[in-house]
Amino acid sequence: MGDVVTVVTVDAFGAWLRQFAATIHDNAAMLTDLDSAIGDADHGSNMDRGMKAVVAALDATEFETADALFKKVGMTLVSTVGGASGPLYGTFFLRLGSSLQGADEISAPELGAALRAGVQGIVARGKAEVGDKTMVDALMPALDAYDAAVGEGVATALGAAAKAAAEGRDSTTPLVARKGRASYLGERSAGHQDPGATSTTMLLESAAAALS
Amino acid sequence: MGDVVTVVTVDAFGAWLRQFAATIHDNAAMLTDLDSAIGDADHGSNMDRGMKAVVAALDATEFETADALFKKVGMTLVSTVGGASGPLYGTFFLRLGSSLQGADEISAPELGAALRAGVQGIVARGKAEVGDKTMVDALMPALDAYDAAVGEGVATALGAAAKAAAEGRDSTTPLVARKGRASYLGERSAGHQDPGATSTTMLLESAAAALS
Amino acid sequence: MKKLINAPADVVQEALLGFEAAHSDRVRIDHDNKVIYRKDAPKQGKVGLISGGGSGHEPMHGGFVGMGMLDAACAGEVFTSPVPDQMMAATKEVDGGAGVLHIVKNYTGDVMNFEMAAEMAAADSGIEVLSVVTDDDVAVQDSLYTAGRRGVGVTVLLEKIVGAAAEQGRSLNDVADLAKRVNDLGRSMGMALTSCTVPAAGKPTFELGENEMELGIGIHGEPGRKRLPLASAKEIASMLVDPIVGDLPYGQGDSVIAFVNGMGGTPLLELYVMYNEVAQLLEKAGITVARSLVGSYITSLEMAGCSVTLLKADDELVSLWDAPVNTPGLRWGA
Amino acid sequence: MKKLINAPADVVQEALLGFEAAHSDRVRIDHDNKVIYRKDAPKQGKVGLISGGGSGHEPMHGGFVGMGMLDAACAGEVFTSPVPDQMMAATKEVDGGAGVLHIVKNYTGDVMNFEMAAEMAAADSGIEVLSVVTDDDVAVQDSLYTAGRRGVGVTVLLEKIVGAAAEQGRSLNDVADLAKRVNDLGRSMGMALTSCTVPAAGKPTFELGENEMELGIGIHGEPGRKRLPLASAKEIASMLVDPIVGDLPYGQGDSVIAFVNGMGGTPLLELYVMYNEVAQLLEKAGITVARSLVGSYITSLEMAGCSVTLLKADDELVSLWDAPVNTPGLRWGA
Ligand SMILES: Nc1ncnc2c1ncn2[C@@H]1O[C@H](COP(=O)(O)OP(=O)(O)O)[C@@H](O)[C@H]1O
Ligand SMILES: Nc1ncnc2c1ncn2[C@@H]1O[C@H](COP(=O)(O)OP(=O)(O)O)[C@@H](O)[C@H]1O
Ligand SMILES: [Mg+2]
Ligand SMILES: [Mg+2]
Ligand SMILES: [Mg+2]
Ligand SMILES: [Mg+2]
Repeated sequence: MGDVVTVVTVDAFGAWLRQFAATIHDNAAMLTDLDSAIGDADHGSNMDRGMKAVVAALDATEFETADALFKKVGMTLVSTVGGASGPLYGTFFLRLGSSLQGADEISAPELGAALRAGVQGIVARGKAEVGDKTMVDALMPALDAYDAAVGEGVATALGAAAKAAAEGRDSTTPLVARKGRASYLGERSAGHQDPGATSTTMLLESAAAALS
Repeated sequence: MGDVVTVVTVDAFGAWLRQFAATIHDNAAMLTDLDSAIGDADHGSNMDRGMKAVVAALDATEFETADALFKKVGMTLVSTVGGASGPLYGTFFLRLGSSLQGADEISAPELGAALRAGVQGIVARGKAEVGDKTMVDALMPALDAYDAAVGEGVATALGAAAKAAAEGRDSTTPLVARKGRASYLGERSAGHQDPGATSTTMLLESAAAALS
Repeated sequence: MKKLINAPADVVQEALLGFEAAHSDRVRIDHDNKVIYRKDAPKQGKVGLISGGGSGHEPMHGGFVGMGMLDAACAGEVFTSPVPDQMMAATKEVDGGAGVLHIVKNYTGDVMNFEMAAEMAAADSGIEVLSVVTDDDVAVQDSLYTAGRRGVGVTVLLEKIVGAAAEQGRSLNDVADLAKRVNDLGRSMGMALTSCTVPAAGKPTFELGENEMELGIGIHGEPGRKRLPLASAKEIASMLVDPIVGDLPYGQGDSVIAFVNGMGGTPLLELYVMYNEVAQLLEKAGITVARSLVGSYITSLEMAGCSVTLLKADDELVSLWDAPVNTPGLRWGA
Repeated sequence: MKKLINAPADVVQEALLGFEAAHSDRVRIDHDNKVIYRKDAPKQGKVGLISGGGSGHEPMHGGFVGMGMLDAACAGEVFTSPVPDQMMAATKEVDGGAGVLHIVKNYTGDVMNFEMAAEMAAADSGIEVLSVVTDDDVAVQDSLYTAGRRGVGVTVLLEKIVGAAAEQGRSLNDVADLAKRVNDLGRSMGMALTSCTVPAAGKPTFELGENEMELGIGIHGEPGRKRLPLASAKEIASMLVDPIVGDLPYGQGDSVIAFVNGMGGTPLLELYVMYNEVAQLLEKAGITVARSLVGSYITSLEMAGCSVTLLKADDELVSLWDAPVNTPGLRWGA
């Protein structure tokens, strides 16, 4: 058994983002396929373009604080992704950064609070509720699962969050979309997994893998 | 054995044209297919539109002389077909008419001379020679075969003409086109039967069938 | 994928280079920000008009930059809304002291990115920015709980009409009110005979059988509300016009600007066949066509299909429609 | 067959009805003869300009009827040249006492039908008729023993330029000489990514694999000179520009009107990508682009693909190009 990880460093966050970027790149075609069915066939290329820019930013700068790191990530995504996912992912990271302001080693509860702030940013921007068939369907349950396991350390809490996100992602399949582009399909949106919920699940899975 | 037909009446010419119209109609798709390979996919519909108009003209008027009949047919084709085949078929019938001016019962040699005048009209208008992969490749040998058999009466002469036309039509397949739309294909025109030679063969086959 | 392109990732950038080469008499381009500017922007004292959206809808929006229409258009990746940095840059560049109007099509991505840009512009520069969101697509049910209707064909007519008003020197509030009025008076509906292929995706967004069509599509190659058996131009015209006319509603005695739009892969010959049907339906309904527009102006890459837009038009709107315009995509009187 | 049409046999007639409904401010149509007239034809003292050809090439020719361009366009069936009766009727109708010029694309059918019309007009009415035959397609080898080169993209540029000259009141001989000069100075070449479907035929004229293209096509959906593996926009631009430049030839210091034309199913986005490549090739060759035209102006139904036309242009030609024109298909300065 590994150690219980209790604090996360800026470097570890960098590793998380690189891992997420790699996962997105490997799954870009799959994400775009999901978006073809109920959207406009660009979610994979949008996220891939954005995360490539994030990796370039990581390569170019040494970040001293989590705050500075996540603000840069958020701004980079806002500036390069576009579409719905650009402002949503961008806001998530900007809020994550604000929430971690000042801290350099982040505890499990601090990380939990930061993730919640990030997701609240997404909700404030996109006004989606659980059940609307969006990334919020993966993110909300993930927050709750994280909080329930927060006492067991970052690794366990993120593992629980990733598992809950995956379940939330799967739960989008039967839903009729009420937000985003899929809502234009009405009843025809049912039976397809939401691309944004799929990529946010990867975000949490990358975190669980990189921050343990 | 039937009688040797030695004279042709205006009514018989009408029957020829109706038979040709029916054959064209039944083979319109095939003619258009041939024109798809080396042209612009309209020879069948062009000829069908024209011959329908000819039949309508035949239905509307009682023609006293072959002259009047063929002039009307020629003008109708010129006015309704368009493309290359409109002026060519139109000229053919206009010249046929002029050549038969005054006559009401037409002998085998008179018909042969008229057909030759018609084909000369096509050559004058289109400037194609035998071997250019056009309707002229079917028509020229047909005239010669007709003349060779003219002593045996109209039916036999037309039968020989139709047979020669079919051979001429088949001879177009290996040729590289030098006239008409197929010439734009250069070497790629070889290996395809010419649509105009195919429809003119039907013209002579209809004549052989209707005028016997 | 059969397209006249080089690498899929370079399509937008290269198309902008080509656009600039072809139209440098009327536009200039900031290639870093992918913004097309009217050559003489900013016009002092004139409200600046900015629009933008994903690429793949050409001539919209870049083709509508010029005298009497837009001051700037921000080009996103194919079918992906542009990012706030682009609208920010454009807002600063076109402001001639009279404020800037953002013309935004109602898609979640477009709305959020323009919103962020407006927030940033307000914080950053103090330029007065108002926004109008177009949402004219009757294929989508409007509701407080959903993303609402899409912005489609009316956007083209709005950019022309509002562009003329801005050119006359009207105030930002006036121009924004007019824009909302135009949006409220317009309705659209579209259909597709084929899907289209996003260059980066490399294959058609959806598959459609040889005897099928999609009704109620948008402009991003997405499937529509319903898949139906292929129908005649006459039937399709009814399927598009009836829901539009019933929605606003339009009726006996109304006067409209009628717009039959091609989706990108449909030739003009067919659009005129469609317009013939649409004109007959309107005549039967007692609706007068004051002006018409037939052509491919708001497209979905190479999708085959069409949309119909009707805009209820009083004398003011018609005279603004008739005012001179000089853009690569729409030009008259100049 | 996926098309926005009713019965295939009615396509041309219905499209003309739609065209008339959309453009009755500028044109009128003789539906019996399928001739589109400039609304104010005949113009006394002006040479009458007539063109025509098969339908399926829209906006050519009907879309080019109006002030500064054609006086009449005769519409044939799809891809089938019109018949002499149409040109006869048009010739009589547009003659304003200064004679009539027939603008004919070099296809056997078009040439023969226009020839018959000119013969009939001479015999019948004594109207002075001259003809110019366009034959600018370098894909086809010119020879005394063949049908010669096809008339393609130059026809559009010629109708604009010669239309401006006629509008200035030049004589029939002058206008005809100018037309011949324009034809002699222009060259074109085209390619297709897909075939097209003639409505009456109901299926694609030729089959093309997913990784193939046709080089050296005309505008009637016919296959080209060569079938090649799919290539990039950059490579395709060279395949089109090099034979054109080598043929006339065009060289260092020459000034041209450059025209990148879509075949009907290719969206504007791709045409701008192509124009970017073409502009770069011309720059490398030291050829200056005096004016450009990018869009689908001479089409082959819904075929995807493009053609490039270059016209060597001196000051006179450029100023005639710039002169006002007001047609449904091309409009500026009016
Ligand atoms: N209002 C919203 N709130 C939260 N998430 C949303 C909202 N609208 C869309 N999304 C998410 O964005 C995803 C689509 O992203 P993307 O394809 O990149 O953008 P676009 O829809 O603009 O093409 C959807 O799958 C969904 O999860
Ligand atoms: N110059 C010519 N002389 C004789 N026949 C010709 C000539 N040009 C074309 N044709 C004939 O016309 C036929 C094509 O007719 P059609 O398809 O109706 O006209 P188009 O080529 O104008 O579409 C060819 O198959 C050929 O036989
Ligand atoms: Mg998307
Ligand atoms: Mg043909
Ligand atoms: Mg998108
Ligand atoms: Mg033809």
